[in-house]
Amino acid sequence: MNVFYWTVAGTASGLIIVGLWGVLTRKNILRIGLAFTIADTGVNLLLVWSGYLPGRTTPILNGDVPAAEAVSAVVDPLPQALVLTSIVIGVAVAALFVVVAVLASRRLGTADIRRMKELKW
Amino acid sequence: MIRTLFVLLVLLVLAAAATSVIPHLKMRTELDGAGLEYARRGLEDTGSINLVTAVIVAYRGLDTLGEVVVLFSAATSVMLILSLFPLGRGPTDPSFIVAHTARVLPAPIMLLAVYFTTHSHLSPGGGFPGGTIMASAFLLVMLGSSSTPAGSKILPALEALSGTTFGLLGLWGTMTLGQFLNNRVIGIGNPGYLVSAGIIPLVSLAIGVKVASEFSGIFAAFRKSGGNR
Amino acid sequence: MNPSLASALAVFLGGMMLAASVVVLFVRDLLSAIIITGMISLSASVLFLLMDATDVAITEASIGAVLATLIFLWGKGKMGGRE
Amino acid sequence: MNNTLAFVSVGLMAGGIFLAFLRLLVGKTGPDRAVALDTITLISTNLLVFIALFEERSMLMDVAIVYSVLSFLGVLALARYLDGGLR
Repeated sequence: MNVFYWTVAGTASGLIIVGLWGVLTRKNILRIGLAFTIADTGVNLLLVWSGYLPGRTTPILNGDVPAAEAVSAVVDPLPQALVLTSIVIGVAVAALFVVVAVLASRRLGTADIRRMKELKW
Repeated sequence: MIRTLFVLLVLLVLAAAATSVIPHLKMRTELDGAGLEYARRGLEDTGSINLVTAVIVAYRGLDTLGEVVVLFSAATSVMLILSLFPLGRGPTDPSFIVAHTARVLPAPIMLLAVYFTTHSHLSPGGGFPGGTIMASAFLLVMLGSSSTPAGSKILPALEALSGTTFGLLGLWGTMTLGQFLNNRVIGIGNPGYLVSAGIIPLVSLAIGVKVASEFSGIFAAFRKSGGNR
Repeated sequence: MNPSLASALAVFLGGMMLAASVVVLFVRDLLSAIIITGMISLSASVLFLLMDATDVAITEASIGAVLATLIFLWGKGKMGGRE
Repeated sequence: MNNTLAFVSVGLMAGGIFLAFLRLLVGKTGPDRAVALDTITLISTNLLVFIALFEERSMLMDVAIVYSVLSFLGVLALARYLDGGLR
């Protein structure tokens, strides 16, 4: 039973659930964006967690970690590489979200998503 | 009422799906699959002692190119929307402390960003963090004034140049070794030194400048749409 | 790092992040919600470092501390009084 | 690294972070919370340096450098917002 391992998994899942809850229930459109960012952080944590191996070290093979022992000494580098791009994409998407939200709220005179009838179908 | 029930239903279905996974989870203790191969052969294949950079730039370089395209389209959409619908109301002048900080600090931050970008194969860092730190330096210049910085006119050119460099470095591998973004086109040198790992530092620099110019462009568009004072 | 120390730190940081994420949804002032979201990102960066993901920790620190916070602050400034 | 020293120092830093976190949650105005965020990031930077010390890998210090510089920038952006500079 590794406490660290399962605590991180629980934190990440909790952040995803709280973020989804916020996206589904909040009224202010900017706060929906904030909840989306929180869910994004949770997903990134969960992805990095999937590549974590207890008791190992960073995948950088300098003098501290000889290259011959790399297989038994480092964590999985693949999820880290994926998350690195995912974080940058996430903030670009958040910028697009904020711009569209600001324009919609200025056009309709309100930031309340219940009043944005033109977005409904 | 219906809304609340629907939200509860969605969250319950998600929670049930997550709960059904829990009994099958077990702690990973050994590398397997692609990660095992990257850890075993990464150093001799690419010459980069930072395996994460090796995966991003060399092994999964094509995916990184696609990711940069996604970033480009998001940033372009932001700039397009803001140039079509200006938003009025310019900023106030900065206070004494902010103005003087913004005069002194951008150069050290840019130095830090260049260090992270060019040493991506030796130490933590790489194109993406280096690029965001460069964008932070630009942002600091922007915070220290109430107008758009004069240098923001070359941002589109910088963006195009770095994107083209990335593509051409990839095509170089296709021409000589028959593999896109193969980093052995100029030899991998002696791992652990600054000039090593083939084209990885160059590609990292291209990615860094690309990311920096995208984010700086977003901030410049923000400031321009607010109008100068 | 000592496993029990890492576990204690993870429990502490994870509890803080979860409490803060719930507060973001319910705090009245939008500026406070943005600041608390920045704090969640920075704590996530420490967790990434504890999980030996150094590059991800650097990226998350630079993005979460400056860029995301600033984008949302700009949006709030543009929206003005429309809450 | 001495085990007791590690526990005591990290415990003290966690206590400091927790007190600032309470201020972050219950703080009355926006500027109160901005100052609390600044305090949290300052103490977290020390935490990152200690993590690098315990792991005995000097390159983890790079994260602490970025964290300190950029958390300062974030608080500066917040201050500029309160000043009216992000409109």
